[in-house]
Amino acid sequence: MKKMIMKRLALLVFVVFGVTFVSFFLSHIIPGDPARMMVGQRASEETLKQVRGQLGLDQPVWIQYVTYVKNVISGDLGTSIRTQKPVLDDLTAFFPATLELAMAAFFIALLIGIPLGVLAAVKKDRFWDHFSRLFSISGVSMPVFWSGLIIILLFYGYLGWFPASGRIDLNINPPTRVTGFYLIDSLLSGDIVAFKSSLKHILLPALVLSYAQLAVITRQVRASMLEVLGQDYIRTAMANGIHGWVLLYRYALRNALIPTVTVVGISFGSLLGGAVVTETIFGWPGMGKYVVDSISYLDFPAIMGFTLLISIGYVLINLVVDLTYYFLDPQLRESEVD
Amino acid sequence: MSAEIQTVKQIEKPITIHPVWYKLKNNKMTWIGFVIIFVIILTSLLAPVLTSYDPTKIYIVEKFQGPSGKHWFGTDEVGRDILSRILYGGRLSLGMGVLAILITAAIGIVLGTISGFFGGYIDQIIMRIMDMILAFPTLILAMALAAALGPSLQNAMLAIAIVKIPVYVRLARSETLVLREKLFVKSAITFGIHPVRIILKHIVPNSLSPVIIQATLDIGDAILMIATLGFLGLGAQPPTPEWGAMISIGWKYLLDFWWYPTFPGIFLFMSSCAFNLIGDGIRDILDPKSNS
Amino acid sequence: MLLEMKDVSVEFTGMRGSVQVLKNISLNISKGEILGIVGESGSGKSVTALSILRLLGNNAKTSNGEILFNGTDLLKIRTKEIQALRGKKIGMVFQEPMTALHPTMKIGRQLAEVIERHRAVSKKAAFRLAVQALKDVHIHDPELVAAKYPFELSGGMRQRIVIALAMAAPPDLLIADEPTTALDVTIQAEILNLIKELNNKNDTSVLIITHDMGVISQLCQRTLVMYGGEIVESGSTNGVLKNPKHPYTKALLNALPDLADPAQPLQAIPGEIMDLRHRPNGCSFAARCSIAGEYCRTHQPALVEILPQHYTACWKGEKEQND
Amino acid sequence: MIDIHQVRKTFKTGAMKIDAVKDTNLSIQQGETVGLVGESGSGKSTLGKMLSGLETPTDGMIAYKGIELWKKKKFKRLRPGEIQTVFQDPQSSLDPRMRVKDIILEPLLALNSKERKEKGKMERLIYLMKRVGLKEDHMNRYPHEFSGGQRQRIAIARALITDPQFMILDEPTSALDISVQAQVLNLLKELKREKNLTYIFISHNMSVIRYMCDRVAVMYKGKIVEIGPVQSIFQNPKHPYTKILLSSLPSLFEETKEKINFSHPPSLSSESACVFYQKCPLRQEICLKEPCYQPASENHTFSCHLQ
Amino acid sequence: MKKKLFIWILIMAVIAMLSACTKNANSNANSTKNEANTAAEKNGGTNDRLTVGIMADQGTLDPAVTMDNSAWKITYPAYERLVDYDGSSTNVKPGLAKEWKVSKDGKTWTFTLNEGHKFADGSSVDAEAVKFSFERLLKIGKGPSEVYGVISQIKAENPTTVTMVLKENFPPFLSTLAANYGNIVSPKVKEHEVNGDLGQNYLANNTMGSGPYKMANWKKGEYIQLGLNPNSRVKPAIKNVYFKIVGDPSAQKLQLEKGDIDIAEGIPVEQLKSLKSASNVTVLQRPSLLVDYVYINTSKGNNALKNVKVRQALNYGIDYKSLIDAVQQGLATQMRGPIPKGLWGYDDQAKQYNHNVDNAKKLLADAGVKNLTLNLLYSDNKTWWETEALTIQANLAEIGVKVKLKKVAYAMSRDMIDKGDFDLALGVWSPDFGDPYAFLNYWLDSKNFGLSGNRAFYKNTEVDTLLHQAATINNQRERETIYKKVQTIELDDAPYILLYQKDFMLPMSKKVNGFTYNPMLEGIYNLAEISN
Repeated sequence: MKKMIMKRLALLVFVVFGVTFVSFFLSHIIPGDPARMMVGQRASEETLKQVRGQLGLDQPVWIQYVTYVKNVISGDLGTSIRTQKPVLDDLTAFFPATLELAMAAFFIALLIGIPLGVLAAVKKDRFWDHFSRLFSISGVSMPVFWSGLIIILLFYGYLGWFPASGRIDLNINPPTRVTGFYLIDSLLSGDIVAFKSSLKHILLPALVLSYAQLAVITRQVRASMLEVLGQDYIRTAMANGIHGWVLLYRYALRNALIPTVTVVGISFGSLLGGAVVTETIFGWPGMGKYVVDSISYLDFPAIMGFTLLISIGYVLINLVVDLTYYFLDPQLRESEVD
Repeated sequence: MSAEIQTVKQIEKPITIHPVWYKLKNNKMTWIGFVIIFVIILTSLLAPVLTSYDPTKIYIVEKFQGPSGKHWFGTDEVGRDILSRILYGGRLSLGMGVLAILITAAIGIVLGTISGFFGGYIDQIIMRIMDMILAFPTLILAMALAAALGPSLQNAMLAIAIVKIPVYVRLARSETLVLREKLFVKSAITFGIHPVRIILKHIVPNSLSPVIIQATLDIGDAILMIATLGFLGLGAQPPTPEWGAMISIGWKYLLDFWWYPTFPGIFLFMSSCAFNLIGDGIRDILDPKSNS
Repeated sequence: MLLEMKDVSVEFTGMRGSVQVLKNISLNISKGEILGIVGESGSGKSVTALSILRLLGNNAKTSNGEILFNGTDLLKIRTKEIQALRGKKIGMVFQEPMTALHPTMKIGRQLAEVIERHRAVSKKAAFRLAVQALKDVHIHDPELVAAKYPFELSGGMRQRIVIALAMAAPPDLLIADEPTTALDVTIQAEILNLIKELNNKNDTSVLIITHDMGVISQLCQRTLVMYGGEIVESGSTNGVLKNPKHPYTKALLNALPDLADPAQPLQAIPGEIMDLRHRPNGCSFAARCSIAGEYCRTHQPALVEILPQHYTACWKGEKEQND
Repeated sequence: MIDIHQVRKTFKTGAMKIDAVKDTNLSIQQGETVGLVGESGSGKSTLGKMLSGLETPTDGMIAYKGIELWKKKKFKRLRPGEIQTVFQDPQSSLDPRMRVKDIILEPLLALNSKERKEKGKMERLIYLMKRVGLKEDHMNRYPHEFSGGQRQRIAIARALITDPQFMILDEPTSALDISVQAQVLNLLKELKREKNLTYIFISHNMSVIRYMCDRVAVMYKGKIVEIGPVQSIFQNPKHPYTKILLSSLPSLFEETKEKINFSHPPSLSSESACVFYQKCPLRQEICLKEPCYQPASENHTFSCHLQ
Repeated sequence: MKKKLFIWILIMAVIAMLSACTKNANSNANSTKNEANTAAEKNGGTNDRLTVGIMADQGTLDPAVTMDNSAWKITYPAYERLVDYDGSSTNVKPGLAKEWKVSKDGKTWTFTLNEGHKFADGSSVDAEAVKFSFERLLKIGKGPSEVYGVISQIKAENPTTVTMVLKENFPPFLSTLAANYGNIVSPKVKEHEVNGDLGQNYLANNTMGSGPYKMANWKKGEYIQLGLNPNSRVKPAIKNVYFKIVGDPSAQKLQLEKGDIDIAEGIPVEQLKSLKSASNVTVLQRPSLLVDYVYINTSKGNNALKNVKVRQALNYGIDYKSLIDAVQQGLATQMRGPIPKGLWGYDDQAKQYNHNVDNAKKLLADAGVKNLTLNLLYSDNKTWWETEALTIQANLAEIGVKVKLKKVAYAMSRDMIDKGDFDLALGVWSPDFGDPYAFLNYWLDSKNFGLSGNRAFYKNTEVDTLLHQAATINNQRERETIYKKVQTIELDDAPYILLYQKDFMLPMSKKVNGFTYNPMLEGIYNLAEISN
């Protein structure tokens, strides 16, 4: 276990280093002068030169890279060209919102996807199987802006049950920041009003986002359930009188979830990345829009910071996936202990 | 002896119907998928016959007209007929999506089988690079690429291919790892057959089915990604009709001119759905794990 | 009579239409008896076993006949009732010990789970009973083993545990489907001994299914020989093995290399195992039979008592008797 | 023909090192059938794989006709197709996507073009297929259209296409039904006689070994514990493991034989103990030292202190 | 073990709930406040709140750094300047300065400050603060410093008198002081200095001005809230202003109709028509100074573009009316010369190109140009550019010029424009100060090639001379005459295709009163005078 974590962390260093390296040099191939973007259109050459000097852009690329890496190690991700604020501040402001949304969506997707997948497997080739397939496939195929707007129209426009945008009502003070997740922070500080409000706000976007991820989970659960249900030990258990829920959940699902974990891990990664449109439609203060704007501004420090964050996140998610494997599959646990 | 031959002959006949076809025949969902794709491909190929409008010709006076007998799907912000743009756009959207995935799958299979078959350092290097690609935010990689090579549909396709390669490499690799243990591969090794030949003859053909499944499922996604890149100015350049781009522009008008994003959206939805249905169907048919 | 199958037929509906895998199977097991079914792959022996507990898949249909267990027709009772019967009254052991156990549940837990199902005991008691059950199948250090996962144990150990699971209730009837096929010969002997011992101790009836004549000869009092989904011969084990009446049984015994003279070729049975999809009109073995005549190919023989308590389904056998 | 000298194969899993084959010596004469018998994990298949080039020996020397097969972890083929292997599982040993014809001709791809042409002639192919009991019109079918026995015939035809002199038969019949097993065993025996082949026959089935082999080597935990002519071993087994193996065979007609059982692992053990020490019912203190090979009769040696 | 885990989780959950309840009791005040607010809002009677729906979050708010006029809507009301724009005109009126004097040579400006203005932090706005603000801006040296590059020295004579000495005469100087750059920042910002950044980091997220409002709360990506500056003498009706980020236009529209936002900035012009039918919404329409035009690359682009006839032909090739209809729903006016209507210097007699295909074709033929293919560069920065580009493409096709559209990312487009890597490009321009200088000197002076203004890479020595002359005279009359001349030359040389002057359109709730639109302060609200 320790060995595995060490290995993963080594991989983290490797991947993160590689990613920053590639992205740094890629971003320097791209035409577009960050100094220009920073000083505005009417600046003189003199000002430009000065800013270039400040940004270190007048130095050779590799020196810039070394400087960048040095700064990153000391916790400085640089200053955004677009917002002219430290990238780290921007990311820490936006990231928790994205993460909270992604996790909520992920939770909903699991909550619906797993039972749906189980149902589809148990009722293979019958109505519920077809239903779950159509339902989940329509999820991946439907453009998010579409389902998003329909949901806003319905629940906000006509029914007025849920708010259309934001994380919390404008006049409610967000809870004291502990985790950055409003739902958790409001519970921690015992602010029920804030909790209710943030719950109301997160529900629609999370629903929309999860709909797009449902297919992956449902599909995988169905496939691995079918595989597990066909295995000998299920038959043994049945022959020994195990049946019903115990059979389905304690015997089958637990093992069916093992291969699902990988898929789910990857899908969580794509949730993080794929929240852009959802965030735009629901005015969700996340990273998606920040990044897209940064890209169109060629805001290198912001792009690099985001890339760094995502690649670290990717490796961490992988680590979590592996740890989950360990938890679920005793065989792995034992083999590594030896 | 004659009796033996007789039984043998009796066995022969039904076996000639390959089980795949039998299963396919009975899989309604997959057929629905095929029919949808077929219709979309057919209509987009027959676009010049089916519609008399030029998909790129601008008639400002007729902008934002709702669906009518004249314009079945209405017109867009510069008065172009949306139906004709959808039909012509189908060629591009579907074609490019399919092409992008084909390229990806091909590269992925090559790298994945090499990685899985030879193992060791080659495997490590390939897989670490794949890790890096996976860890790279898709959009940024695509942007950087398109920016470096100049924005065009071809480059958008290339970007998608690179972003999606790791999936196929992993898939092909894990298949190869399984196949490498199969006795027919071991046999081939004992015969002294060249590894490249083994890969081409045994590994690749036998690892195709999951790749095909994944590819089919990915096409819909690729179409969407091309659209996203198009929206960022890195895909098809206007006025080329392309579904994703149409939707990207049109969705701002959803509340007032619902038809603008809706019809291309329906087509996108239908084709993505169809590819997913086909992919799911093929998975059921080819994947021995899901067989009962 | 503990179990009585009467004229049971099973059909599989598959991709290429339906296949009759069992044809009019009748058998009975009395209390304390060990009955063996021997046959090659595709003979329908496993289907017979599974049909008793109604464990055949959705695509299988038991088309006629009845399976009486203590007088109740297992084919007629509701799913709930058969579920209650499984493991409690009829236990089952399968071939593959490597995959027959829940891979991520500890042995003790698995056993306790089953024991809780069948006996009204507390969790703690169930666990104690589980350890006891492990002891009963001669596992040393049962406490230690109870805390292990299946993958930590050898094949022989696992098969003992599978047997312990099946015997947890303990049931009146134990069905063992190729219980030793996947094991080394040395382990096989131990497992067979264990089954015999359990049979003696609890007076449990055993239905053992195998392709191995040796297993049959060691364990069973009575033996059925199956071919092509039908019973072709049945009788006391001694009678069937030493004085086989059906040409298939004879050929099968002759094909064994056990006693063959290495200098002589083995007496192989020509042809391949019958394809169930194409059941011939006549005797199913006729196509491979060395003595079959035209009549055999067109007319189906019935199981007749050729010697006392020794039945065979062969036109020639009958003739021989008559001659 | 084959000389195996002090061969060792070590597998590493995590921190564990397992000797799958250790310090094994074996030589096989031209025209002989040598059986390898033992329980699963005894190393008999690993030994076979080292002969066919699938596993690299960790140590020791394997020579074919006096020429070393493994040099610096690389497998040197004297001539491709000289040594052929038939595996246990006919299900997985044939590529499901190839036609029978292509499967059988596949080994020729390793030969030079001249030889390939010569041996790949249609008549030869048809002759071979007929010889192993297949029909000419099977040529264009796929493996899934055949039964297990037929597939094994295809595998045998494939092995024969290069005119091998030496064949490794790795449990060739254990996946087959009895009736079909007999056919295949007969075929193998006939072919051997016809083509003057040398076999190494790996099996866990004592009766098959007895029927097929001239000599037999009993393996336990990677070590040959007893080796000798079949008759001698069966009638006069020396090693306790061989005895247990033979006594476990359920015999058809004897009611019950005296059974010898394994013993439970002792508390005391040592690195250099006899490989069978852990389970030997007869073990004594002396067994904590590794025994040497002793002769029992001509060509029959075994490794045990206690005889 | 699993069960144990479950029990633990349960216990933890219960503890969490309990502690939540107790804390809730303690922090009752806080939550009741929240409830009260919600209740008040439900009544619909709150009139001290204004919610503005904006499209995107803001970057830095430091007046010395930000060049982004969408950030100014936050900063402008939070600071005061020496002078302010007067109502809706481009003229200035006294602000912090009650009066000012300029020397004859136009190089020395003396301002007399009003007394009693105080920063939100309590310190008073004096000459030192003014001096500090400008010196800070110049020291930081970012974008805005360019505007004040002309300043050579600032002297605080006494607490109420500031003198600024310019390097040269710069007629629009006064006007620049009314812009957001001229915001006077409290010198106390020095207390927030980190690593010698002159408080840039702090001011990026906060305001330190003397305006009627100050930054109250900024939830990144969600909203920015302005509250009242307690020290301001102005007592506005609106006590809280929320700038709520709603990036999706459809969502903004919905929220405006439902009354969740009072002003919606992000609704595309195509959707305004249907908004007008909503009972509670009104759409304000005013002429703006934002002009939309096409750069014709006269020196680095296609060689044919060096020919004035070709450029004129392009000008004749545009169907201005239908373009305005298509792109701006008719809510714009075709330009007449580079200076927009509403700014002095506008010439209502100037030549206006009309749609004349024959003329265009003839000019092309005269120039000997056949099969001309030009690329048209634009980005996604303005939503309407796609339509505009398509329309231009269609228009020019009629005169036989093939246009290839080249849509790239915003930053890239700027880079390409700066380098002259295009044939035609779309652009918009709005003045930073109310002076024709902001148009003509930037657009046409060959000093300003590229992004800095002369994006047509247009060089005409006569124009250069005239422009320099106009920049050194303080007499508006004289300058007007010169600029008129320049305009005439420009129109003949046609380095740009002058398309239209956009109307400012602002959908807002009918409840919002008192909003005055100043074309110089586009996107900035006179919050202090608004009521809701």
